[in-house]
Amino acid sequence: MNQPEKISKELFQPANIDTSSGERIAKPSLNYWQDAWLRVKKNKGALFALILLIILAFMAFAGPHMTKHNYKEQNLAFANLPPKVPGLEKLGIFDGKMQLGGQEVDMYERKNVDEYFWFGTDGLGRDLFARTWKGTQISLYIAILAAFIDMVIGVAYGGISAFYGGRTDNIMQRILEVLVGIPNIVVVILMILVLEPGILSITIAITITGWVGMARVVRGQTLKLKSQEYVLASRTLGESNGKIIFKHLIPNLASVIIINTMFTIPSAIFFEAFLSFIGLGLQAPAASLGTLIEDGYRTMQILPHIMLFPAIIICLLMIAFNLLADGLRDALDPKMRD
Amino acid sequence: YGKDEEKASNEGSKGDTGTKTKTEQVLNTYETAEIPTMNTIMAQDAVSLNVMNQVFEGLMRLDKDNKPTLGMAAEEPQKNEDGTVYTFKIRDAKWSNGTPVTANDFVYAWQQTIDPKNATPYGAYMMGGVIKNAAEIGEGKMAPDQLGVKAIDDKTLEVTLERPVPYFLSLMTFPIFYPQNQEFVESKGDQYATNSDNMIYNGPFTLSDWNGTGLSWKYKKNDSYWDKDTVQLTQVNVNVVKETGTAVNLYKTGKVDRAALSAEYVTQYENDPDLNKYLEPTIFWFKFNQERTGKKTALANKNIRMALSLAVDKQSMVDTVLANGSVVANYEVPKEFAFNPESGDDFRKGNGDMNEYNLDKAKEYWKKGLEELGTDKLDLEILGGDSEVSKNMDAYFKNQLEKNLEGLSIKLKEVPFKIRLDLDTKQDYDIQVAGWGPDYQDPMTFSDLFVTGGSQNKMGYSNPEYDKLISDAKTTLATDPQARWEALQKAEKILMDDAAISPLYQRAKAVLQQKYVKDLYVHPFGPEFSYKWTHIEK
Amino acid sequence: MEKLLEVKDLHISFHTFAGEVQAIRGVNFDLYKGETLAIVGESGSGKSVTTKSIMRLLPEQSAEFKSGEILFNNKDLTKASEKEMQKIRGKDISMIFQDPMTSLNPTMTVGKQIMEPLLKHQNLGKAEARNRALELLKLVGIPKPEVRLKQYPHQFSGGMRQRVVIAIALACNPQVLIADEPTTALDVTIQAQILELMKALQKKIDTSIIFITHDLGVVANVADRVAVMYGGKIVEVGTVDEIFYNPQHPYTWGLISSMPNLDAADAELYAIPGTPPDLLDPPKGDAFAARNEFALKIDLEKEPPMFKVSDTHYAATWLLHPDAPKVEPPEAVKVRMRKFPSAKTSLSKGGR
Amino acid sequence: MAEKLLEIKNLKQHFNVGRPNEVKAVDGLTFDIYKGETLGLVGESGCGKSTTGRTIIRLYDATDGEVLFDGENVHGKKSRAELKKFNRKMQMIFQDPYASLNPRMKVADIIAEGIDIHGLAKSKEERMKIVYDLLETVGLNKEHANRYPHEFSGGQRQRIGIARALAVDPEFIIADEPISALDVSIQAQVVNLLKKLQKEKGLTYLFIAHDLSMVKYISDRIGVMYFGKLVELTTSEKLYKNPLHPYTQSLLSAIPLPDPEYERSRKRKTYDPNVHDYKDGEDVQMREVAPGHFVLCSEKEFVQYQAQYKHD
Amino acid sequence: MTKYVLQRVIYMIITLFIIASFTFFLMKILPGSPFNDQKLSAEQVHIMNEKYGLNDPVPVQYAHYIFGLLKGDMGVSFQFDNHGVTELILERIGPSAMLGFQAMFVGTLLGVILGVLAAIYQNTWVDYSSTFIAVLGKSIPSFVFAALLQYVLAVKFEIFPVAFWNGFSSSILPTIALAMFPIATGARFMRSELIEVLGSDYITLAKAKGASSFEIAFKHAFRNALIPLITVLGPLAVSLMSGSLVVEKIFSIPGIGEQFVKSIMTNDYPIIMGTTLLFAFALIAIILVVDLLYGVIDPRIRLAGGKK
Ligand SMILES: Nc1ncnc2c1ncn2[C@@H]1O[C@H](COP(=O)(O)OP(=O)(O)OP(=O)(O)O)[C@@H](O)[C@H]1O
Ligand SMILES: Nc1ncnc2c1ncn2[C@@H]1O[C@H](COP(=O)(O)OP(=O)(O)OP(=O)(O)O)[C@@H](O)[C@H]1O
Ligand SMILES: [Mg+2]
Ligand SMILES: [Mg+2]
Repeated sequence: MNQPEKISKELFQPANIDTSSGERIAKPSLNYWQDAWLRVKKNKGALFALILLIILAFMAFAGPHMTKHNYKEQNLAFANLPPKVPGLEKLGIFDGKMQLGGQEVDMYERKNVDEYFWFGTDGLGRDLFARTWKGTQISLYIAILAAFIDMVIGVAYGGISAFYGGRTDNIMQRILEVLVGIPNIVVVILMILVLEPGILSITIAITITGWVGMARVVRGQTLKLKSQEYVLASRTLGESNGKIIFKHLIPNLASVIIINTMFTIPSAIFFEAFLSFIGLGLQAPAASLGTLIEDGYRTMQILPHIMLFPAIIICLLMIAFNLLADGLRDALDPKMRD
Repeated sequence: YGKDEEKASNEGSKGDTGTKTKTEQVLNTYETAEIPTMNTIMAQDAVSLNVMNQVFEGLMRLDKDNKPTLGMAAEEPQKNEDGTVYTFKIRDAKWSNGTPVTANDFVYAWQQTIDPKNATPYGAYMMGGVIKNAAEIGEGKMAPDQLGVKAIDDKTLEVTLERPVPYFLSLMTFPIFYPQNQEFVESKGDQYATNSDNMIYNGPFTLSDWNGTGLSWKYKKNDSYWDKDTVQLTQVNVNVVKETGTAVNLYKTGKVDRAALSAEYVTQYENDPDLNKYLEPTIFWFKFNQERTGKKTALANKNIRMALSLAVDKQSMVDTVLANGSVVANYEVPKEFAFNPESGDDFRKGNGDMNEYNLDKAKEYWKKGLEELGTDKLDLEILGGDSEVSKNMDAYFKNQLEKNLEGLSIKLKEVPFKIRLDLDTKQDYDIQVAGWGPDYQDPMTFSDLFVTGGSQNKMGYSNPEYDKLISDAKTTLATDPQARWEALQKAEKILMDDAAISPLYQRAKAVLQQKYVKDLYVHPFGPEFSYKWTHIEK
Repeated sequence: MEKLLEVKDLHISFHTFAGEVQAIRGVNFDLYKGETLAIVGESGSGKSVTTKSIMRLLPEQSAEFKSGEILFNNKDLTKASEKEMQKIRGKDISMIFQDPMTSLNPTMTVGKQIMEPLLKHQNLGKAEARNRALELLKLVGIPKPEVRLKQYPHQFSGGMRQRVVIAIALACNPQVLIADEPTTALDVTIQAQILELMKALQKKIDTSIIFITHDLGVVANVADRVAVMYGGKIVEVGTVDEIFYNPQHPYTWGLISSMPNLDAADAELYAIPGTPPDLLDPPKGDAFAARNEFALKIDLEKEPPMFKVSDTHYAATWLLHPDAPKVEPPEAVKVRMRKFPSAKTSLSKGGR
Repeated sequence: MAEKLLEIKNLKQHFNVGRPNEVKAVDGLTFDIYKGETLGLVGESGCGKSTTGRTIIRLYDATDGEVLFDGENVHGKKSRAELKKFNRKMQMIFQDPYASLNPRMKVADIIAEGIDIHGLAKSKEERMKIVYDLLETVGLNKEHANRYPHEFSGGQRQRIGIARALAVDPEFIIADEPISALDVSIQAQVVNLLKKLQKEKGLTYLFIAHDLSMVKYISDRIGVMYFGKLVELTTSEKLYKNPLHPYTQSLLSAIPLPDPEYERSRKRKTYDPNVHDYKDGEDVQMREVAPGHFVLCSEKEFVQYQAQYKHD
Repeated sequence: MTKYVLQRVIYMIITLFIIASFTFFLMKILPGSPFNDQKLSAEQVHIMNEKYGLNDPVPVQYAHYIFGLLKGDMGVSFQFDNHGVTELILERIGPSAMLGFQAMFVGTLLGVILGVLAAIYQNTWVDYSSTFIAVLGKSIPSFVFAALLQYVLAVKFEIFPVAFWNGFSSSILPTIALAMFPIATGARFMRSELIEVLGSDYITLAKAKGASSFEIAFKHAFRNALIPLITVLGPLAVSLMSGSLVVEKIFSIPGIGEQFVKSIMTNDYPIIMGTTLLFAFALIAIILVVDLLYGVIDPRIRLAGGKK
């Protein structure tokens, strides 16, 4: 095709390649998690989400101590104040003013308050900044708990049902139908009989009711996965069924589990609010984002700040969780490699 | 009737209003719940009572001053000497199907009410100890026809009482004492009163467009009503609205003429000329349970109870948490409710305020109480309702008590109403926030509650002296109004000195009502509203 | 013969988490009218990417077209708009994919899937398209086409499915048919049927075929010309006889030596040692050098250009350089070379 | 080759029994596998080759029939311990090298899975030593132990699968199309490895494949399957020299050879099951046409095949 | 096919029976009693209980109940004098079902469109906005949307009625509020499934035929991406149609959701039972329908499910 150029004859000597050493893979060896972390890091959304989550978690613990008001301290003289933030007030927002009977009124002036409440106060004059972050703590706990329950019980139930198949599956699915058929409220109200309100009750209630959806999804996916050849291979080696489920199936279900968990978390957060509503949830001065929103929505038209901040934080939390979940899903998915 | 805080919280029991253009006499209003029953013998809840008051009429009806005025009774009844036999002349009135209202209609309805086979909720409660033999019939020990009510002839009704009852006429305004046309009721059988077509009416209005469980109905002017000339409204549209916010929005858009407000909204409408606040004779208190599931509690100690009674700053609570015009209650019998039959003085004039907020004294009692109990710490539970307002108040109580009484820690238990009643029945609580509204216009409706074994006394309180005063007031002093009055006053004093309960506030209601709605009467007991006299003036 | 398709100096990269994968690193070839060009080569050498890039079917997010031209009837497809491509796909150039089990839409009747390109490109009415689909099914040898038209893919056997895929590809009488491992999943009897079918059809409508496969037996059966790919490049191209009987590139030698012989005895099979180059970081010089027992020092320095062996035969190996030492091809190759008419000349020269 | 390692008697595997879509994937197979030999199994896709393999290794419960391994019935009721023992002796290499490796496990853990299950290593060090040895046996090296399957090429992956099967020191390996998805050179790597192991360890193989030239190369005897039934079984030379069953003949005639000249002249035979023209109730069974050469045939065909047989 | 459905229906009846029994006994330990009013004396409560058969031993009550059920009689409500459970449920189910159906329809439609757009324009602003809407839809409860919509669209702009149930116009706002969740669900599931489907071989083949991205998304990919979606949407539809306590309250709609919660709060056993059975029936029926739909959507499943 082309004229051979002048090349030193030297170079036309056999190179004596040792071909047996060719079994070489150039990629650096990383373990599963290092590799996943690398991918998460490259996903801008996930990284942003992670930072956001860290900030929110930090605020959840530091926030309540950032104002001099305790989250449970009441002062009726300060009731229902709109938010007021030093600095921002000059911009015409967060200036402590609100609509009252059709007029803009500076509530701080009217009630003779010198302090600043960054998120305003509630009907008992409690500082909403402290309460909101305190509530974030609880809601984070609920989120983590729900995710955990979902992942433990739901995944195990769905996995076992699908994996054993046949009659086991049939029976377990009927049981599931019975479980979803009996209304949650009936079950939860029964719990009032035996349980004290508080975190423990919330935990138990979520444990009882929170995992059903996950079980269904995992079952569907497992039905697909269980005839994969690597599962069969493990069986021919004599692996026990339990180990197969945990070693082979569950890690490969990661993506559905992650997506589904993202749907469980907000439901759990508001389920907790519902529990509080019927008296199984949190003890009075404590709050969660769910209860704050439930309390606030009734007066949304006149005191929007009561609901606004918890709602924003829940949204931020969920956006962060979802972005992170998407990133994680990609990172944990071997198909996304190479 | 009894109050749970849900209603108590003035989240607005109901609002009403009238609207119409020109002189169109139409009122648009709402209720906060469905109508559970339109069978008067089954009446129990606020909504039914209210609806029944518009479409039926008993011997008497409440007027704008809450005095019993003539209804089906053609004239003031004849009383025998000791006031145990009343004879009523029935007026020339007709049911909406044209049949005349007779004395027998009353006999029939009353017997049905007390007949245990009907299992009416209020029959025995309201008639027992008042109408002759009612208690025994209610327990199934006597036949219903032994009830002390007789039709002398078609238009003459004779009622025999167990004992003299000073407030008997006000009882007659209560729906279980309304008449029912036996022939019509029996012809409908099971279907009677299950919807607005299966009923006949003798009140100022007829009910229409009600399917038995629906969220809306109408009242239409009843042309066969004896006093139809007084009735000006041609129609009242009623819907069920359960959310305060929705009611306010409806009011703002002119869809209802009246809306009850909760605290936050009251602040918002403070300067609105449409805002009305009025006091109700409904009181809320702490009940101190002295014997929880068979065991004496720390609350059996009077000093502890007293300390708890004095340690809550009720004024701030009323001003800010409720903010609807409710007033601090330092008494058991509400003000502006019962008046001395002789002098006309308010019941409150005698006893005045008792057990007022006093932090120093509270601390003193507390110290003493703890010493007596031999401890420096106390854990107590407050049982409350699960509504928004009651939760807010509970949080306030907890904060106040814990802050003001050292060593006290309060746990809140907020459960649905039915569960609370269950715990109340089982006496399974420490402190309960409970309320009571009157069933008839007499202090007895409150005083009776706390006798040993009394209906609200599921808290192990028993004071023989108190019991004696109440029983005397019912029996020996029944014909001596002044002595009876004094006995009741004394009883209240004892109750408060014992700190058996700790009254918190007397509830008021804040409502927005259109200016053009005139003469809509609100009653403190029994049915809440009367639309008979209402008219629209635009 | 008329050149239908020219691929010139094609470079394509994929952007992945791990970095840039230089999948295609300068591919050149021509396709003439009516011929069958077979592409063989190691897994991952870029066969599929090359053909997909002709159809512009590479994933948009990750694939980057770096340079080069793809001239189809003298029109540069790399610069065509998506709309223009949609007109070309299925009509002028169509493709048969490797796996008949997965390349049919499981939720659409076979008839609809065949009719789709007809409705799209040929402006046929529904009824006409149906008739044409029937015709096509008959053409690819599916009995009872009227019934089959209404069935779903899962009701077809693997061989029948692959025929359906072929029918789809042929629907609009394309000028170029790209078949990417169309028979790998099938057993030999069905494979043979399909190969025969393709050849028959090619005769009928004078299509040019690009045929990708691992199976050199199949290549021998169908191909007019063969291109051998390694590490994102074409390393040897020639007529089927030239490649089978006079291969020049050491990689081609390796491939040929690896095959068992139906008559051969128990001797160990030859296997090319080592692993394919990492396209994330392609080696300097000849990509095959590290596995090449005949490698020269220059292989580690400089990429070999295409040396001409004959008018139709080119190979990219420094062994063809006049200065290169003479090497003995492996035994299996030598056996073949003896069958080649001009074998002696090329062997004795040991390059050009 | 006298000693029987595996006896398969009238093995049947039907799916969806009793439902309208019942599939008789394997329908009455009878054959033996001798110690140290390689038995090839070929046939149309979907004829039940994989199912046969999977049923033998008890991935499916046989609908009917017996599988005797060293004289012991594989499908009988078994305790966990017995099953484990059995699992050590018989292993499988799967068709798709990628699908058969858990993408989320390291190679070391994949290979060591069997070692862990059967407690073949006393310490961590020993476990890793076995893994390294195995990697070396299959031609990989230590460094590979720490990687994930996706980092390997197809041939390397298949070798990992082989190492996994070898980890428990089996006597018998079922190789289900271990090379179909690979390119020629990698196919050669894998086949060489299997042969080497057989020599070194005296392994016995059941080798399932499409590619007849490879099958011929590796197998001592070959069985040809058609629609769940074995139609012909004999040594590989005899099969190629003397294909008797028309399906076998059509199969052999379809093999493309890497020789353009030969390909241009090749004539292919097609198989039409109707040629047999079996009557109802006719006794169709495996008959030994020549010593060690079994063909599925009727009495009539038997005579005919015997006549056809070219003795050397 | 018929045999399969028949078999499933039998399972369904058994499951319903178990649910009925379970709920029945659970209710017996539910705290509170329908008649524990403070005004009622013990005797009075006893009389009331007698009237409704609540004094019988629990097994007898159970037998009565099951016997009644077999005759199609679910008993009478304790809250509404003389109103049969069936009658009450029939009156209340209408609005809830209508809202649920509309919300489901609108929500799924919008959700699916959002999901499809997000999948086609993956990792562009379209995708991100769709994700944002989805996250919003699932992290903010419907009652907040309800209150907000009422305030803005009904009070401020007076476009829609504030409340009450007068046919279609009054159903718009609650429908939108309820639709947010199905929108989120539809968008998320559609997107992730579609992305997976879009990567499959037959999509590449469709592209190779010259189909445009929208043709591909809707003609080829859509149906294949539907299975996981209907798996989650089935039960979601039931939960929507069974009514939302708060949304019904906010818009004063005579629905069953609010009624159900009230029944539980007032220990109205017959209604609790009736409603539970109805919901359970709907749910199990939907699961069955979804299973059958699998076969319609994906013809392969008909085979695998063993029905033909
Ligand atoms: N979507 C993609 N993203 C990243 N890399 C890719 C992608 N598609 C292909 N590659 C890489 O491009 C190279 C060439 O792939 P290609 O599919 O063309 O190989 P092939 O020759 O067809 O192999 P096979 O014979 O196995 O089909 C491989 O290294 C592969 O990993
Ligand atoms: N689990 C199963 N349920 C129902 N049918 C099955 C199942 N597994 C396999 N089959 C059917 O059994 C028959 C034999 O399948 P098998 O996988 O054994 O074929 P094969 O000979 O290995 O084919 P290939 O060469 O394509 O791998 C096929 O018709 C297949 O559809
Ligand atoms: Mg390829
Ligand atoms: Mg197979």
